[in-house]
Amino acid sequence: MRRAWAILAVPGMAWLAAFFLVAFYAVVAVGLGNITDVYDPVPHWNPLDWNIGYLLQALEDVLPGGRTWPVFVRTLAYVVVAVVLSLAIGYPVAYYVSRYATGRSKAALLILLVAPFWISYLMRMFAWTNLLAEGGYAADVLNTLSLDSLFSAVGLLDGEDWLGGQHIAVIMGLVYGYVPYLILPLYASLDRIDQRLIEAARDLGASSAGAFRRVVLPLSRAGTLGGIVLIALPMFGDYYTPDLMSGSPRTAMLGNTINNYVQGGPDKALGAAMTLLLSAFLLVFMLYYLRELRRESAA
Amino acid sequence: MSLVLDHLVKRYGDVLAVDDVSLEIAHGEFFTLLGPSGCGKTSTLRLIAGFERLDGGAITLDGDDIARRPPHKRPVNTVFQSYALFPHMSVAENVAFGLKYKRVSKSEVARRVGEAMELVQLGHLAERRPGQLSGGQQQRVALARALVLEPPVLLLDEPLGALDARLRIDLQVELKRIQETLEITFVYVTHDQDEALTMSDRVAVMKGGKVEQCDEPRVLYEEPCTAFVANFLGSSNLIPATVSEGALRVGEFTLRADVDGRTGDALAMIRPERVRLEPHGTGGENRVPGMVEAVVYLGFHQDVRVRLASGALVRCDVPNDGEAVEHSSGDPVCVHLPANCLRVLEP
Amino acid sequence: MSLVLDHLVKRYGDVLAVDDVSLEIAHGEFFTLLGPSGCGKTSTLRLIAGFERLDGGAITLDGDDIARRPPHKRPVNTVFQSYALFPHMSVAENVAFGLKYKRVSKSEVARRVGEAMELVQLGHLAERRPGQLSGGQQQRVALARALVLEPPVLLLDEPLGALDARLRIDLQVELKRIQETLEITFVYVTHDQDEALTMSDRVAVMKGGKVEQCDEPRVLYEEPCTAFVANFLGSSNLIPATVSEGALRVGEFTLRADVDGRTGDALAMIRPERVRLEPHGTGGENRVPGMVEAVVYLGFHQDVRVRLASGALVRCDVPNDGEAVEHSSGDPVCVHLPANCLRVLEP
Amino acid sequence: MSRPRWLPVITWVYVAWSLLPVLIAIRFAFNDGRSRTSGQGFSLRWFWTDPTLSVRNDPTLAAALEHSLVLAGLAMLLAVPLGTALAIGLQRWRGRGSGVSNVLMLLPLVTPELVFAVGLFLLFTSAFGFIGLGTTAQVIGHVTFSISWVVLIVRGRLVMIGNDVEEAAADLGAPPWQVLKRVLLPLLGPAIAASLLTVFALSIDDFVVAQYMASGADTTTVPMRIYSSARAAPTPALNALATIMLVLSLAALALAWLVFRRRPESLSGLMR
Amino acid sequence: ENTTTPVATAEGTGGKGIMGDETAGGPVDAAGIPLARRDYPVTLPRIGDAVKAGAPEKGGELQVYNYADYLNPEVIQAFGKQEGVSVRVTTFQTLDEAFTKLSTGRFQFDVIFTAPDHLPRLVGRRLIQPLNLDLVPNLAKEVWPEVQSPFYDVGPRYTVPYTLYTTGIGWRNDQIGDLDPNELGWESFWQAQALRGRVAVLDDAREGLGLALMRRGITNLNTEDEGLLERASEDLIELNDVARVKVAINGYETLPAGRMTMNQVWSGDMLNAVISYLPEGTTGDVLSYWYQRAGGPVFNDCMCVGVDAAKPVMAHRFMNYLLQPDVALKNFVEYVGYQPPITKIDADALFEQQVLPENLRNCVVTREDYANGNAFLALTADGRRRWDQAWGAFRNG
Ligand SMILES: Nc1ncnc2c1ncn2[C@@H]1O[C@H](COP(=O)(O)OP(=O)(O)OP(=O)(O)O)[C@@H](O)[C@H]1O
Ligand SMILES: Nc1ncnc2c1ncn2[C@@H]1O[C@H](COP(=O)(O)OP(=O)(O)OP(=O)(O)O)[C@@H](O)[C@H]1O
Ligand SMILES: NCCCCNCCCN
Ligand SMILES: [Mg+2]
Ligand SMILES: [Mg+2]
Repeated sequence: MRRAWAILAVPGMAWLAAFFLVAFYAVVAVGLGNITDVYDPVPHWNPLDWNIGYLLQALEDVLPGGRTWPVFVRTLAYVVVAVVLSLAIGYPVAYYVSRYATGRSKAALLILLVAPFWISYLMRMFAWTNLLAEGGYAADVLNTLSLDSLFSAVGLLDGEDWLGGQHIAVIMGLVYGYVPYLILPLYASLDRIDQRLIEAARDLGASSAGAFRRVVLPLSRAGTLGGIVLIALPMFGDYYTPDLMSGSPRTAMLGNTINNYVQGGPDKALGAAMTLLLSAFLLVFMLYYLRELRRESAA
Repeated sequence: MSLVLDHLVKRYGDVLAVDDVSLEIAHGEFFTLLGPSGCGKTSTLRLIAGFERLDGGAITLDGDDIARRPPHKRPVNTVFQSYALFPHMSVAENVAFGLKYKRVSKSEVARRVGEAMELVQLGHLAERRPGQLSGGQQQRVALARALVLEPPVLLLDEPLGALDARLRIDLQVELKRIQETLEITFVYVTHDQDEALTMSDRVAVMKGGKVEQCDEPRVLYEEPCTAFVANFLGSSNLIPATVSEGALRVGEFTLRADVDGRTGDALAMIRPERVRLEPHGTGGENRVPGMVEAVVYLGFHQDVRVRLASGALVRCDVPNDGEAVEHSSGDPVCVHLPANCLRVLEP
Repeated sequence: MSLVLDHLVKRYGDVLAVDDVSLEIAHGEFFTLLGPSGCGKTSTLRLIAGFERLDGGAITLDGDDIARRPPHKRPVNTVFQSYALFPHMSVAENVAFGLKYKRVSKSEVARRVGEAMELVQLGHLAERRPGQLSGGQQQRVALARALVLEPPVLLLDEPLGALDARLRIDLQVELKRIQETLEITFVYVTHDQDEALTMSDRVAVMKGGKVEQCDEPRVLYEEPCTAFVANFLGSSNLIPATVSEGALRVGEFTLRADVDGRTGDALAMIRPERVRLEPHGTGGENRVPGMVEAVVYLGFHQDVRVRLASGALVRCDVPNDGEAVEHSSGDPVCVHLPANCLRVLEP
Repeated sequence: MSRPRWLPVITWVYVAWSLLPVLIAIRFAFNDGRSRTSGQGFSLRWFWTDPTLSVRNDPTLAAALEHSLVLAGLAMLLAVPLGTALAIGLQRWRGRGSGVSNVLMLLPLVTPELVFAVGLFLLFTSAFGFIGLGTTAQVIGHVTFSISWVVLIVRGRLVMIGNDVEEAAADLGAPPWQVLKRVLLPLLGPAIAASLLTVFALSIDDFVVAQYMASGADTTTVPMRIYSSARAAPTPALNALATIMLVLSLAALALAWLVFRRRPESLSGLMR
Repeated sequence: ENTTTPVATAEGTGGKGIMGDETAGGPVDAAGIPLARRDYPVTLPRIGDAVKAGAPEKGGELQVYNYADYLNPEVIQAFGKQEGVSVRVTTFQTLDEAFTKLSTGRFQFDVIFTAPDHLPRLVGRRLIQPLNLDLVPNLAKEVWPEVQSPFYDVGPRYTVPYTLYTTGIGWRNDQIGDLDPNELGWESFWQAQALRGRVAVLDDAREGLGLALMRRGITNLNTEDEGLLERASEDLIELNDVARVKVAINGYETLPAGRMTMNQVWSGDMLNAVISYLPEGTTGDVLSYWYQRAGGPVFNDCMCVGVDAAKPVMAHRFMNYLLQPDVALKNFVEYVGYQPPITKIDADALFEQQVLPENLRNCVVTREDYANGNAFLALTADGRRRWDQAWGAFRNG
């Protein structure tokens, strides 16, 4: 009986094999393929035909001194800063909602925390750019609070124009866009921590800060890392956020480069090769997250 | 040297979880809170530990008011029902946790942790994680973690609740041994009557947030004040009766008993093991005829159920000591309810 | 008319869960599988129900080999420990579930469902969902759902395991009543010795996938074949001894007992309630002096622990019937181990 | 035990920050003027009355809305049955191949959208040219990255349900497909509802895959429309479009809530 | 395995056009089509037959592929009403993007807007179809004679001209401060430190690099010299630091809104800005425009019919409609701001009648300008690659 039911998995597995595995193989085939004289990619499906020329060029590009190296470094920096900021915002929020909020306010907060999932990312980003535009409310508020001068003073803002190709604006955009995706896994992992463990720590003499540091923080580690990976992975493939928040080449990310190659410009083979490199770079994070996910669903 | 709970009150919204509880617990006493689920045992303990804010009353320990202190500043420690071990720390780290907050040298920490683990016979498991321990072992880690701090008062919330019967009995003995060795005050919560009777110096039986009766196990068992206490501690026959003119009447039979000035409807309480089964027709005071309705073989004793003429069912424990007469369904018998074992309670 | 298990074997990977189990269960018998956690009780039941594939052996019901049929084609039904009620169906729908697969008319379905629910006294709850029932009520729905199919054999896997003590006792009586009324074969799994003793016609005690002993409750209790069985069914004193020249020696004392041709090291087994406490110095056969080490008050009896000169500790249950002498720690006493109650077992 | 004061402050400031911009954008949808950065009167111009630019009169806007909903609907229709069956199958499938399948099932969750979109794009413009770009490709894309979520949600519920009820049903005489129909699927109801909601949310949220799989005006979704307009010269009609989209998806959510109110755990799928 | 470096297989120069056209002999583009120059007209090879004249395909949707904001919605509506179709416009951001999308072969557009330098690619990849000029009578009747059969598409075989433009600088007088583009020309961008973040170049490989080439005084906008292109690329990259330059084509919205101060723009954008995008309280005279009169780009955009057009006849009618003087005028002055090459429309007069703001009179393209202007035209395969790489180096940051 059990064996027969395994058949139910067949359509889904076939679907994923055809449209996920084969699709990824298409990236390999194109990235290790060639192009025609009119810039059409010629995929090499047979591994024996693989041409690593584009891959080598992409590699050369992203290595120090290469054309894409600065973009790579910038992307890395953006993602790291955005993830740190997201944690700084998301962790306290998730912590508060999971451990302190009760009854109706907890229900309301949970609804408000999921609400962004029901508003498309692009719409949120668009709304946010409107506010940051000159004369927009957010810009006014930030300027009134003299945050612009503060950021300028520490070199994070150049001039008072938030949307004028500013690193800080892109990072703020990334944070704005991705925090909701971080908060939910964080919330889930914090919510799982048994209240009695904290009580036990207090009982044994730990102050509330001590209990947080020695019990809550270590126990939420896996959830936190999972959440970080969950937002960092898509950030590496993001191109629309910098497009909307800045539009300057100065703030372009790796996603923009790939998008330019594959959608905007002529060199799909190079784009596919860059995609391969990106995937290879992210593989470690992907595997880590998969492991956590499986561990969690096994528990 | 004692822990005094003075008119404690705790409310959760509309629920009055602890309703005017006053208790005085002596130093070195093994004191148990016993009662059915939801009667407020845990809440009382949590008030002492400081996890909940008092809605009324006072808590003093050796004369110091501790009710206003946060949990980590109270000289009491807790062993939680679920143990609440830190899953990310080894056994030794768990046990050492609280010592970080005492001004204790490193070597002293190591020594005390080692001692505490020996005390609970866990020395060989120091490096394991809690997840790799059995229930009984976890329980002992929780105990060691609290004991290592040498608190004057240890609170234990159903520490054996999650264990299976055999292990529970072993650990009862061990807990008692440790308590007596260290001369620590134990405030012990359980809903298991056997456990309460076996281990405690004194037991407070709680119901609906109030203390029904607080006394030594023997007194609670022999002289329960209420039907609730009688029923909760061991099994008991509660036979509907009336008291008139200082005598107890069950159906058409009059029994001698200490009616304690009561009149009107009452319950005649007698423990099954105090009921004597005698051959039908045996005469004498406090003898009532009846018919055996069922005999249940229970290993070392038999449970004989006798239907009286009044309709009441009396359970009678007959020891299986190889000497007693065997009874079977339908036999007419005589039930002897000795006067000194009969108690008259409110219906 | 009987269920025959013939050399059943079940492996999970490396674990040999059921190890060559052969049993013959008669029609209408209340048959119990008893044993500690992990001994293979559930696995055996699941082999009979058809949820697991046999790794060896045969199962026949009234001569038919049923081992190869899928569960829905076997004429046995199961009451699960967790009840496994369908949460999305009402009580009546749950009970009616299996009738859909029998060729039974609509009116017949209604009648039988009604009857089954009356049998378990749930008629008034027909429209409730399982989630709205108490544990005991859910248990009865599970029972009705299986009984309504009138299976020749009903399998019950710790059906009372999740209930509290008081409710469990009530339902034991009820289950037994139903089994006797309907004359169905019950194969009942439990790890609770009292339950096994109270209800069963025969009990198979299992250990590590094997049947240790299979017999009537009284025989198991009075004449256990192994120390394991003795210990698992009720408490017992297992006193290290040696057999030489047909006599049993405990320390320097020689006891009379049926040594059954055994020689060398042995265990002298005696139930605590069969041990007699006599004043120090009492003479006669099978009397051993000792010293009271502890007295535990247990409500309707006392547990007196006596240390013999041989170092062995003997537990002695003294009924609390208001007549026995009271003992206290340190008293010298004499322990009487009646020859007819002594059994000599493998160490 | 006491709680730090600043935590609720941060929390509510965050909530305001995350949602206020959207509320303000909704406000500007009702602007009388063309500005998207400050309030200018109040009118339905961008929804209804503007003869060429309003959502009603600009065919590309209304079409984007319709297309987003159609995509979400098709994705739900395909991904939920596929994912549910896959979850049940994987749950039963012990032995050879199951380990690989479990990993394959999870891979789409951790693959950056861009990588996945590039892959599908190259696939549909080469080996799978017979599928090509367009609505079909978009639906395939959305279904592919949704399946894994459905599997996660449904499997979680399966684990919760346990084997007992299935075995009970078989024990009572139900053949396998009857077990599926009468016991398993009804019990999976809340998980299926949660999956439907999740797939809907994923689909309307998606931009990259829709954009890579698109083939023209017919296949423009609301996020695509927002992206391209935002980089050209958007009018408050874009806000109006987004507002309608938001109202529709909230309505879908509310409807689901009403239907599954009694089983709040059905929404917990979203709380992964 | 093999490690071929990525090069297009066709050699850049010389050789015979693979399409076998009689004009072959000079340099060819990647598809083997000869490179048209003002002094070297090219007849594009005919791929397939033009659509037969016949009843227009009524009903359904006419699919149009165009830049955003490059067609007056009212004109579209009017056409739709008149012809009984609904017109659906898909927009692209850059012509390269448009070509990439089209080359997937899955975009079945009826009318495709493009520029002459993309024509050989579109023909070489068979993405557009030959026209039936009988269906576009306005071409002969209303359009400037010099673009009736232009050098880039003699005949014409595939295209009908749409609008004229110059490429220049648009700016806000009130925000630009001391900077004077009229004096500095293209160099203004490199002097725009004060305008950091409020400066943009066009998101178009040819225009963007062209700006940097012209800054260095180069007038051959179709140069394939690697050194020149690399320097142009570096010059642009320098702009990132100097002015935090953006890459955008929406100056027509951001300049009037005041969000940008100085953009590289197409002339029509400035008029478009005044016509459609001035916020309340701002008047057109805050805007100025400069373009390089000698050697700067002065050219036109054109329209084609997609190879898989579902409504080819209707597509012809649409193009014809846009060349109808009243329609062209309405499209021009009421929306797009790009001037159509229609004989009956006297752009200068429109300024005199104050239909258009006087200060932007230099946005008009005169016939002399057009005749003397420069243009971005198709390149060889190698050339194309060099331009793309140079642009990519800047564009990818
Ligand atoms: N945090 C809380 N909020 C609301 N009510 C509560 C809370 N904690 C306990 N209660 C209620 O207070 C009453 C007493 O609860 P308490 O936990 O003290 O019972 P208990 O005697 O420990 O029971 P158990 O044996 O089941 O643990 C119960 O009615 C319970 O429902
Ligand atoms: N599905 C399984 N996979 C692997 N091992 C199993 C499985 N089911 C049971 N076992 C092992 O088989 C042995 C017998 O298990 P079984 O469930 O029959 O015990 P049991 O007597 O019913 O115990 P309990 O009283 O705890 O229910 C145990 O060692 C158990 O760990
Ligand atoms: N807003 C649309 C602008 C279109 C300008 N076309 C210029 C083509 C340059 N090659
Ligand atoms: Mg409790
Ligand atoms: Mg079991």
